[in-house]
Amino acid sequence: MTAPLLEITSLSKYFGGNAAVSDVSFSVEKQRIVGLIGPNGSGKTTLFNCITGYYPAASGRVRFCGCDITGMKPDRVCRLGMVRTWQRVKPLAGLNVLENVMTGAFCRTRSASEARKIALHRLEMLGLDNVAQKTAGDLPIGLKKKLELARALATGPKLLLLDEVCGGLNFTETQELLEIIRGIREKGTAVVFIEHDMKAVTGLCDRIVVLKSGEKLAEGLPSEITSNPAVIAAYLGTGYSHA
Amino acid sequence: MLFFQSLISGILTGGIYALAAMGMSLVFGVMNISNFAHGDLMMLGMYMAYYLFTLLNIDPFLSLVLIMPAAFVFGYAIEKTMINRVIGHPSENQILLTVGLGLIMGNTALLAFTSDPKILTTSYSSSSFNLPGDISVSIPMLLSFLVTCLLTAVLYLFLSTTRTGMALRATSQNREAAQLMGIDVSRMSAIAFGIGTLLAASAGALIAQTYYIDPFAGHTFLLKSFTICVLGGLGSVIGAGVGGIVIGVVEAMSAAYLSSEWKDVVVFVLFLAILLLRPRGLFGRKGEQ
Amino acid sequence: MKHLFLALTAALTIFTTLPAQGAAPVKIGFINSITGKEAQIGENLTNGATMAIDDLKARNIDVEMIREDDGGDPKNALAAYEKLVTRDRVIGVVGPYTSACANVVASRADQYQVPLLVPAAAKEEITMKGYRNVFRLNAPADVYSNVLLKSIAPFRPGTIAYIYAANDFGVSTVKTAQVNASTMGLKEVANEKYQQGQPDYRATLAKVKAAQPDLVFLVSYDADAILLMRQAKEIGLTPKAFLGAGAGYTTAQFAQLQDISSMVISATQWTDDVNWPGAADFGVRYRARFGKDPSYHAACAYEAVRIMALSALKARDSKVLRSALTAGSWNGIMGPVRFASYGGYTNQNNHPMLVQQLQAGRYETVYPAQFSKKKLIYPYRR
Amino acid sequence: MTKQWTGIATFAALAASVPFFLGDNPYIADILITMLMMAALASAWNIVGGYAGQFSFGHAAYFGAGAYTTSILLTASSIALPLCIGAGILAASLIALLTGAIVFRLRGHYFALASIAVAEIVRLTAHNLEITGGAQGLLITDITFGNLDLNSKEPFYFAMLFLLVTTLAISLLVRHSRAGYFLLAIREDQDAAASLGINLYLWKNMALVISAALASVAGSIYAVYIRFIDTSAVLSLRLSIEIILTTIIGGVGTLWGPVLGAALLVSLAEALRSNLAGELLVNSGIITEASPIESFLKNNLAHAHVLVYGIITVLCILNLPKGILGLFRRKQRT
Repeated sequence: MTAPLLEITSLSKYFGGNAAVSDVSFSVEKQRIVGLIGPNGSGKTTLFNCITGYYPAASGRVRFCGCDITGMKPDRVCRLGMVRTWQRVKPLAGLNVLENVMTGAFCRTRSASEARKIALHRLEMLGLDNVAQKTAGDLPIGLKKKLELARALATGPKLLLLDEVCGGLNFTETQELLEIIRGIREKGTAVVFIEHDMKAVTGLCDRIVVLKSGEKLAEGLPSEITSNPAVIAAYLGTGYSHA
Repeated sequence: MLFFQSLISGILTGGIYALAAMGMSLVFGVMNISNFAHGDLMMLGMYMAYYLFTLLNIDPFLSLVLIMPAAFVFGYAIEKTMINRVIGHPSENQILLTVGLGLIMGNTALLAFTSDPKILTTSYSSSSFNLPGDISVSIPMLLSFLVTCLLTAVLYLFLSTTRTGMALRATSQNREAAQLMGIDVSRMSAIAFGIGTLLAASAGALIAQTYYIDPFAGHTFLLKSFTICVLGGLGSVIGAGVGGIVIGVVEAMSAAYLSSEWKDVVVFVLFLAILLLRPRGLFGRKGEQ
Repeated sequence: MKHLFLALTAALTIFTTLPAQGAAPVKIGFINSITGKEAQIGENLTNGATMAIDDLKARNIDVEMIREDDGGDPKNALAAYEKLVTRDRVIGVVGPYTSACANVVASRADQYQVPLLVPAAAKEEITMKGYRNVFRLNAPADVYSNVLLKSIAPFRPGTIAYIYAANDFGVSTVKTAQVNASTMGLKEVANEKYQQGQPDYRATLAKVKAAQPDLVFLVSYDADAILLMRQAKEIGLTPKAFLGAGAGYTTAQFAQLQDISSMVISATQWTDDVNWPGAADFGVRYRARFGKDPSYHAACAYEAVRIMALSALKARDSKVLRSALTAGSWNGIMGPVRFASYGGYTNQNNHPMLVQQLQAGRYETVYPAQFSKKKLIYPYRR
Repeated sequence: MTKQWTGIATFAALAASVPFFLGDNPYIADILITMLMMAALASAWNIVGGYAGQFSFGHAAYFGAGAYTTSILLTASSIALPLCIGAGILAASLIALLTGAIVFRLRGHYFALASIAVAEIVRLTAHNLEITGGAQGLLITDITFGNLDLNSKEPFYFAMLFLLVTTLAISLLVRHSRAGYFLLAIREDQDAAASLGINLYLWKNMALVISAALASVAGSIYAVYIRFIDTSAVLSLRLSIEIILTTIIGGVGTLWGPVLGAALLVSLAEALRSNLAGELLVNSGIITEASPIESFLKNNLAHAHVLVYGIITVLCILNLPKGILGLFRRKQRT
């Protein structure tokens, strides 16, 4: 069909001589869910940071929606339609939940009433409408994660990058959130997410990319990945049975 | 001759700057606090040296032995009672707290000692010797410089060999990790502030011999110390040492070859340039944030 | 806590609006820099003013003096003046000390028609704007350089270098000095303006030394003067004369440091060895009371407060007071005082400034001849 | 929000009626003008410091830019006063953009220190140049504007009031618009803000320029009011810090905090400066004029007023980090 939504080519990033991400390439098609897995320190979050412009990449290119966004500032990346969430949640702690989400919505509209409408809609979608007036900093972690997602969605993204959005959540919360992510995809947004919980990844993803020590170890359908001996050796062996 | 004269006096003056800045840098590293009361702490050292000399006839270099422990206790107490309450607060609140403490110290000194400048005159205050080429070297400045070098060496050894020193460095590198390793970081903060005060007061006592003493005399050194800390890398004690001398020389050279009135501007421009081009400073590890 | 703050706010609002009480005798105001960066000189003025009021009390002359602090900030000086004239209803005001503050207050004096007597601020323009209610006791900045260069002119120096603080007084004084020097045919070989409070002036001094001037003209405040001369000695800067304009070169502390201060020539508004009535006695009593030597600021404040108090006592009204000041003449520790209009000045006391030289650790008046006992020593030898 | 608009309107109406009750009382008028000025400055600072969380320690530079531009133009030419004030706004905005280009790359302590450095460069430059009057300062005489009596207090009272109300209105508009959300997001978390498509650099600079422009108007009015400026009066670090303290003590990031802070600090400073506090004690009969307490206060209170200021600062930071308004609000977060 057409060019992929996100295309990463030979991306590398070094910290003081150590390769955090090394020569990683993969792409994300429209309306797909791609899982990014790998052991701790394998460079997943660093890769996110490079894609979204928080770190300058040492080499390689990132293309999004057909344009080269390598080295572009995070805010422009977001306005182009790619938005991320944070592994360590970053709520705008002093603002209330509604204001948090409205801030995201202002990415798409100048009008405060319009932003409010979008925000309320997103809150409803994530079941946060009953805490709309609560101060974001006071929420429990589960709700903070949801808020993070609602805020990102309010920017109207074409591609959502989720960094361990289920981390710290219990089983029911996780299921609930995964359901929401599925719903997001239905509405036309592609998703890349970093996750430790392997069951979630295999159940939800169209494709999976595995990183190890900054390098791409494998890529493929969930079934291919779970049966890939290299992946099992590096990661799944413990992770899969553990989860 | 002008060049070498400026170089020598720049280096000697820079030594004092360095001592003042080292204390500030240590406090910054361990506590992540910009101490705006640092100049006022220097001022306390100046008055201590002055009164120990005029009332008890103790030579200012000897009086360091008394000033240093007193300053340490004072700094430790201030940290324990006030500053530790704002650790982890926004940096602005910390800055304003130290500004407030500075106002209190300076104006208390104003009430106690009046604003009359005091001049500490020892038998060797105006003595100097000449190097070949008619370059004059002030004897008290040279002695102060040597004491500064000695204090720097002691501080360096303390930080790199003793238990407490290493704990301080660990706290400076990563407060959370240090805490996890079982280091009492709140005690480290108090110790760091104590040592910072000790160094500030020592710098005050040393400079008192070639400078003048009034309740706000320390303020001259406040912004300079910040500049030096940034130049050397906020938190790096050795960086502050080198930075002090660099700033001393830059000042002397701009006074000699540019103009005395613009030399402060040169220093501030240098300061901004470092912030922009190399925010880590010459020796810093922390950087950016 | 809440209530405390409400109460505090209410209290503040109330007492800033409360009228002052009582119908005391005659009230005059005194605006001075008690705090702030000029506080150290301000203290001398405070002492002088206090002595003046006490001296009058001893003669059973009771004048109430209301003190105001301006902290060296023109905004505060204006507030102080307006408080004095509208709330405290003083009929005359002495002060403020700094030129900046005096400038601002002077520009309002005609509006409120309450005479202002400036005791020690040096900037020329204060009495050059034709204000009818502004009087000045001390000689303005141009006289400092004028009298210094006049005293040295007979020795025919050839070159001059300037080293001066980058403040109002320093810049004004050097500007007029440059004019005076060029009419004398002196060649300028160095011009170094410095920011105050630096610990090290050696580079600046070395530069001046390299220019080999006959005269080094200095303008500095107390502490800088000592640092500069100390470092000049180390560097070996030896011109034929050091000329110090005012402030830092006329202090007792400076005189005590003989090894660096000997032979320095300076201009001053006042000394205690001058033959003006009561000058010597003032010096003795000042030393006894405050434990230090009187500076010319103290003498200026003393005489200004004395003149203002005596005139106010007779006048009892601002308008009468203005005429009394314009018409009157006095002779006290500052010599003969008369507020006249001359050379662009209005109500300016044509105060003769003195040139003194430190000889054997003492300030000796050496110029003008009619006030002096000693001769100026030139050239300078260490 | 409507409530706050009503608040501003009520405040404006009340404050505008004060001169009619006050009658001819230049001293009180002077204090009120200072209060309005500090309130306007603190509110202007609050836009960049309180909303965007960028604690500029160099706001004196913008105040001074206004004061100097207006003074220089007024003394050197016959340009009408409003144009001079406009030029002041322009000058301050330019300095703000230049400052922003440097300091907004930095965060936290580095930002604070850099903002001081820029302001010090501005101060030293004004101190060394000829056109600014250098160390001698600038005296402005013979200014006219229409048939206003510039010797009286009213024009300045209303000018400062107008500026304050404008600043409050702009603050309120900004706060509840897209810009306000963006600034608050930047204050709370810069990385999160960027991830939501907020151009940090653009919005911080916008906040700074608005804030600087308003501060410069305060400076221009100050210059015409006092008629004398020099670097220590309008460009000092002390002024920058006073602006911040006023906001912090009142309540940073709130609409009325800066106004409350200014009312409190200005009256406190004046009461201490002029020993009104001691006088009050005498008048209320608590102590007598001859008592040692009064003579101690008389001799030392003026000395001590900066000291008291310092003590209040320390107490406030330690006990009321959210300012006095914070006391009156329900606790919003832990």
